[in-house]
Amino acid sequence: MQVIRDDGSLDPNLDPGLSIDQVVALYKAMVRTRVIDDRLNRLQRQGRIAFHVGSLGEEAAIVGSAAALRDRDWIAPCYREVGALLWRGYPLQRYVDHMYGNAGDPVRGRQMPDHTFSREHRYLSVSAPIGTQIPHAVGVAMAAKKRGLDECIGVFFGDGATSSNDFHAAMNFAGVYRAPVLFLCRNNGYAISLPTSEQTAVRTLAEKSAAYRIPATRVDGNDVLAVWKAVRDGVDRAAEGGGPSFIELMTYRMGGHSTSDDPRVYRTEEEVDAWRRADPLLRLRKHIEQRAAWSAELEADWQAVCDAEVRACVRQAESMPASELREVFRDVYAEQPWHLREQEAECLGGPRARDHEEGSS
Amino acid sequence: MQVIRDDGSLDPNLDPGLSIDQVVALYKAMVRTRVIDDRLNRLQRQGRIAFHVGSLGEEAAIVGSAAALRDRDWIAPCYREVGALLWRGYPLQRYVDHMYGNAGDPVRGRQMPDHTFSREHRYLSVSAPIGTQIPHAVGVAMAAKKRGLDECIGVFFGDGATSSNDFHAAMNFAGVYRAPVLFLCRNNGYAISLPTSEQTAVRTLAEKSAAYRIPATRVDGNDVLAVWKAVRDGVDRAAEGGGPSFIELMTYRMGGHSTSDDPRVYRTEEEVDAWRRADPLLRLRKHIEQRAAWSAELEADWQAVCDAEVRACVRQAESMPASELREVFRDVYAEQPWHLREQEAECLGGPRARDHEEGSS
Amino acid sequence: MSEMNLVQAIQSGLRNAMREDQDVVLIGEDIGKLGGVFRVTQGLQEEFGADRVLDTPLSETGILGVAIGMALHGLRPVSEIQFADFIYPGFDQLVNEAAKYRYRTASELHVPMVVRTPYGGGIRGGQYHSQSPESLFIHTAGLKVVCPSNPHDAKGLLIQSILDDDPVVFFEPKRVYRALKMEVPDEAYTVPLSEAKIVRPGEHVTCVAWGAMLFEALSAADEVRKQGVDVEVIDLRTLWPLDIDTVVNSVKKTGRFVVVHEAPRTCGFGGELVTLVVERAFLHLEAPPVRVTGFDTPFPLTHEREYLPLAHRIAPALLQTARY
Amino acid sequence: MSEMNLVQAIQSGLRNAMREDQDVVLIGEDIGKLGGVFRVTQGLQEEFGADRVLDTPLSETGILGVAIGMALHGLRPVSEIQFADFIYPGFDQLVNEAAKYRYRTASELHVPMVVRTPYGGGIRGGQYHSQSPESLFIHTAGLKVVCPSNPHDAKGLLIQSILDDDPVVFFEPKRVYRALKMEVPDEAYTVPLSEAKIVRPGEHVTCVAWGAMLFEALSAADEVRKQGVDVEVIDLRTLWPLDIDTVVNSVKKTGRFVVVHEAPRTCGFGGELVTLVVERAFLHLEAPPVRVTGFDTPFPLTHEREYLPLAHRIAPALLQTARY
Ligand SMILES: Cc1ncc(C[n+]2csc(CCOP(=O)(O)OP(=O)(O)O)c2C)c(N)n1
Ligand SMILES: Cc1ncc(C[n+]2csc(CCOP(=O)(O)OP(=O)(O)O)c2C)c(N)n1
Ligand SMILES: [Mg+2]
Ligand SMILES: [Mg+2]
Repeated sequence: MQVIRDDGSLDPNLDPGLSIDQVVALYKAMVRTRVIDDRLNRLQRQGRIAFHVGSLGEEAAIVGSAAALRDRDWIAPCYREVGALLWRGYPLQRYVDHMYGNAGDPVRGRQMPDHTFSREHRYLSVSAPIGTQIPHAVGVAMAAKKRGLDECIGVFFGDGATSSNDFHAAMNFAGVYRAPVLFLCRNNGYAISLPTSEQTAVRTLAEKSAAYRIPATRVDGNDVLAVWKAVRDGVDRAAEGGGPSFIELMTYRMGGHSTSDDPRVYRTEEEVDAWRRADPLLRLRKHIEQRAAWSAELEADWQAVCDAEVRACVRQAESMPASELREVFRDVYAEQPWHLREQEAECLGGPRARDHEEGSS
Repeated sequence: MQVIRDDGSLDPNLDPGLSIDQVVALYKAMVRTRVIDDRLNRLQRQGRIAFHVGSLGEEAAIVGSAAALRDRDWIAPCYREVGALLWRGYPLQRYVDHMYGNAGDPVRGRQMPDHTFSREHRYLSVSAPIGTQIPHAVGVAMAAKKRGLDECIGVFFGDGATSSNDFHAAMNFAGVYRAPVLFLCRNNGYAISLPTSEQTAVRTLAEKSAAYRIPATRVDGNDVLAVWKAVRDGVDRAAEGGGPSFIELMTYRMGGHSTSDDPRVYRTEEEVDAWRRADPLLRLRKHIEQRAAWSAELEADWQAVCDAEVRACVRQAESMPASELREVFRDVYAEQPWHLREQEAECLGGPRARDHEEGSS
Repeated sequence: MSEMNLVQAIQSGLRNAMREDQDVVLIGEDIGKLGGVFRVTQGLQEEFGADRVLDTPLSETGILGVAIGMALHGLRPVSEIQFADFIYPGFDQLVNEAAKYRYRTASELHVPMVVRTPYGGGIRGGQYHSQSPESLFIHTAGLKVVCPSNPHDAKGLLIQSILDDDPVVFFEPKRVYRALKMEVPDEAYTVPLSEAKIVRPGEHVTCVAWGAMLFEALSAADEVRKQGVDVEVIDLRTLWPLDIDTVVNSVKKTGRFVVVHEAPRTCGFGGELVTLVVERAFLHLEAPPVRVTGFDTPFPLTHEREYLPLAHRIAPALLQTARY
Repeated sequence: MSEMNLVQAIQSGLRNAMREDQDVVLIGEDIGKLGGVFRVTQGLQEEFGADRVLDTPLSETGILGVAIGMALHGLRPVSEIQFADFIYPGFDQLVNEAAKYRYRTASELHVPMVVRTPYGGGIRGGQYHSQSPESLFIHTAGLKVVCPSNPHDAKGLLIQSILDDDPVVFFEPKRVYRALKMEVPDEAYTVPLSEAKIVRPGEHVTCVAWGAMLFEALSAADEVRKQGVDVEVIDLRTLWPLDIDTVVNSVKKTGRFVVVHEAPRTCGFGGELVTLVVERAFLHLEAPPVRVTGFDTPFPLTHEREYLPLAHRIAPALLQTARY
């Protein structure tokens, strides 16, 4: 499914009818996501943060999905979806503090960068093990249903995750219990180095959905309006008691898997170039420029605003102290048991580690 | 797919063309399987063996599959397929000894009854955890392919197993690597108490196969010729390098899940009665009687032969001593390490347990 | 008060908890119409409906993963894993997700769930219906591990576990399920977690056990009493977080320590307990602590009563320790 | 001989094994074109082809379950699990299947496979790229567990593990991957399993470590030497089956025992080692054994160097033990 045609116009049969303000808001959120991403990649290269896993090229899939969900709906992220969290109003400063693991980090320096969560924004916790959030999402949906709440949940995962145990269990449970859940599969072409064509023998991931009797849609994931429409259709179906939907968002991971990856080892420049032309930002910009709602000047202004914002956050994050050592020993249980009390005392009262060359033994 | 019509005649378009001798041999194997099954159920009720998991009603699915595989092909059993192992010539005495866990038990009293295996008969090991044999089968198939051997493997599993992690992983790997494996799904209507209709939202398990781009056939699993044909087609496809096949064998577990189960709690007598009329033995018998290759007299004789055979095996099994205590400590590793040597000495040199009422603490 | 065996007491605890809090839901294989293969949940689906007693597809990954999601959104799921031996297909969800959710969200999100599972040998279950994998979960920071030995404790500990805000793995000694009856209150009550119980005071040797092995320890204690050895038997009840004081104080008094468990010896919980005792009561020890445990093999069948650390193996260990 | 770091030595071992035996195949995520996220298998798919170096779908269940099947039919698969933290989705295949296949078929069928996996902290990996789950596998009868500390041992132990007829879990200290170079033979050689190595003889305290922590133990030993404490440092190399004699004889000589590991303390391998030492050398012990370990929390990030049992925590433990 594609709504924004290559020439920037909309397919009138599929146009979901968003106001131009709404569309521009989507565009601005996508640009903001990318500017933040860029900055974080730079900071990582400069050694100022340890790691970043970005969403270059996948902004439409992420922001479009988030926008089509209602405020009361939940999001279960994989790890590239901070754009969805920011769309919901999560403070950028908090995110950047998290990237630094400083005293402002909501997870108190306990997790790697990009492991966000926010109860307030109904956004579950990023977890590194692939696929594990998918059954959680089904459980959240089943709880909402059991409690009679008109809520659903959108769960993000990649093409690689379709091979996980958790995907299979979650899809099957969702089918059986008709859970109000949207399976948002970002098919970005790769699971680290493995192309989707070697991940599974089926040609489209949407075909997997039939094994669980869950209706599937396959959309151009670089077309934010197509994404919006497919997701909103899924929300409507869930709200009407129609149960789960599977949405394959066809997109492309334009960057490396993360800052630790070098994609040149396993794919060609030509391939990446081809996808650069399908950049979701370019497509949407063409459209809003056609509608005279955007211009080069507005673009430059907005980029500058976003850049200034993230730079300010970085400045503040870098001025903050590190998270406190005692946080290592907290939040393992609701109440700290004796052995962790003892270990905390042992550690805090003991000598501190020497500084060392990173990576040397 | 059905080959033997309800009136006992064959559908000429689907008849796989087995000789009447071959068909009678199938029938005799199915009857033998059932006679053995009956006897073991009785022995369990009498407290002479601890447990049995039978195949009442599923004999055609099991024996028909085994017969369609070639001798050099492997079988990966679930736990109801001793009929397949016996078809391959596994000595009945060995099986009965295993049921008693006596000194003749090939697994030396280490496993529950019905946990058979035989390298000689290319029959992998029964394992209680559901689904685990499915990836093993794919691995065996991939090894055969890598080694250039013209072999495939048939792996049995139930409807319940389609929900397991292992099913999903195994199907996906088989699809990707085009492994010469036949997925033999005995859809016998239940996973212990859960009906297939609640196991998954899809109407037929064959639909699951599409998620992995594996061709599927759905056959009447109570029709031994239909089973034979579907499996042989799969063997041919594998031999021609066509990769995996999925075969849904539609059948019914006429007895309890095992001797520990009471199916009356979760299903009606009417349902069971309806399936009794579809008994695979009755259907095949009608056919071979029509072809004048079988009669009431032959039936009585054969039943008597089988019954005498199993009774003799039981007599011998009951005269054998228990497996030896030291066997507890062997075969954990290829060579016994020091700690097991010590533990074996500790146990053998220590006091023996008192006898007790079974189940009391 | 009614006479209840372990199955009935656990069922009674589930029923009380479900009546008091509609957010308590049960999820597992065959727990609906069948009432579970051990009949622990018999009648509960009838009473509370299929949206509170979920008979699931055959997937421990699903049971545990979905339960986590339910717990994240206000329910208090109690999962049943049919046998502890079958927990491994869902192991990742338990040790990487349930156990770490609170830590990785600084308590903003957490997972109040209970995983009930029958464990242990003595019912001729062989290697896949007899395992005692408690040490794997004790090793996992963020999980609590409970193992009652009798109906009264089981009900109270189960209700407390359901009230607890952290994930609890609740091991039920299947060998005791129908072996023992006692008076149990019909109404709800709790037994606190992390409180061990001295079930038999004694002066000469401290013997720690839990679950089904408690009765073996008691019977061995009876036996050696005749030979003048007075054993203090402690029922741990909660394995982790441990009631360290009760154990260590007892050893300080007796100077001798024996621990009994069904799981294989190596890296079992026994080694941890011995080490904790050595770390905290070294100068009080008059004999090396002794482990009486399952052997380091898969769980066998025919000779399971020789494999298990039953009274016939505990008694000599108690004597040996006492006479060291 | 060439100068090799740990990555290169392991790669060299794999290459030798694959050249000598065509039944050796590799199976894992991203191990083909990419050569693994740590580049251990770099170039191997090119040399040996895609049917011997299998870049798999994202499924540890598949990697381990399929490897078992391959091993059952004549191959010698070496699986790579990208990080030890991700082994749990395939845990069931490893502990219920690979570990028990020989036992449950009385050796008629068996599973010669190696599971390579990077483990441990110190690379800013947080709770899912830093775990050290060795004790779970040591607890599982039927598995062997190996953990080299340096390039030379790693290559020899890996080749020996591939030759071994039992399933071996081979933990690679990722913190050491590129931290250390040494001369390693280019040709194949073996280092026997279950033989520990006394890397530094000493008289006063026995200190046991493995993997990355070995170097921390050595550096702590250097440090306390200045204060007159002479530490014997043992590199276990194979964790299970243990070289019990080397450990116990050393403790009988020194009378003092310190064990170091990254994994959380409770039910870690340290407690097992302490208990074995107490069981076998009780009367030789002049001080309570000491564990210097990771804490009982999920692995943290920012403060990982305080969490890890580095030299700054080992040295005081050595002194304390020596001066007890
Ligand atoms: C269970 C597990 N196995 C392996 C990994 C290592 N790993 C991290 S990301 C990744 C690829 C994920 O690919 P996909 O699901 O397509 O998501 P994408 O990164 O493309 O968004 C892998 C293999 C992991 N995190 N978890
Ligand atoms: C992983 C796992 N979970 C649960 C069980 C308990 N169990 C034994 S058999 C069974 C049902 C299997 O049903 P199905 O796959 O349809 O096979 P069938 O018995 O019908 O032949 C269950 C749940 C098990 N053996 N393994
Ligand atoms: Mg991807
Ligand atoms: Mg079934």
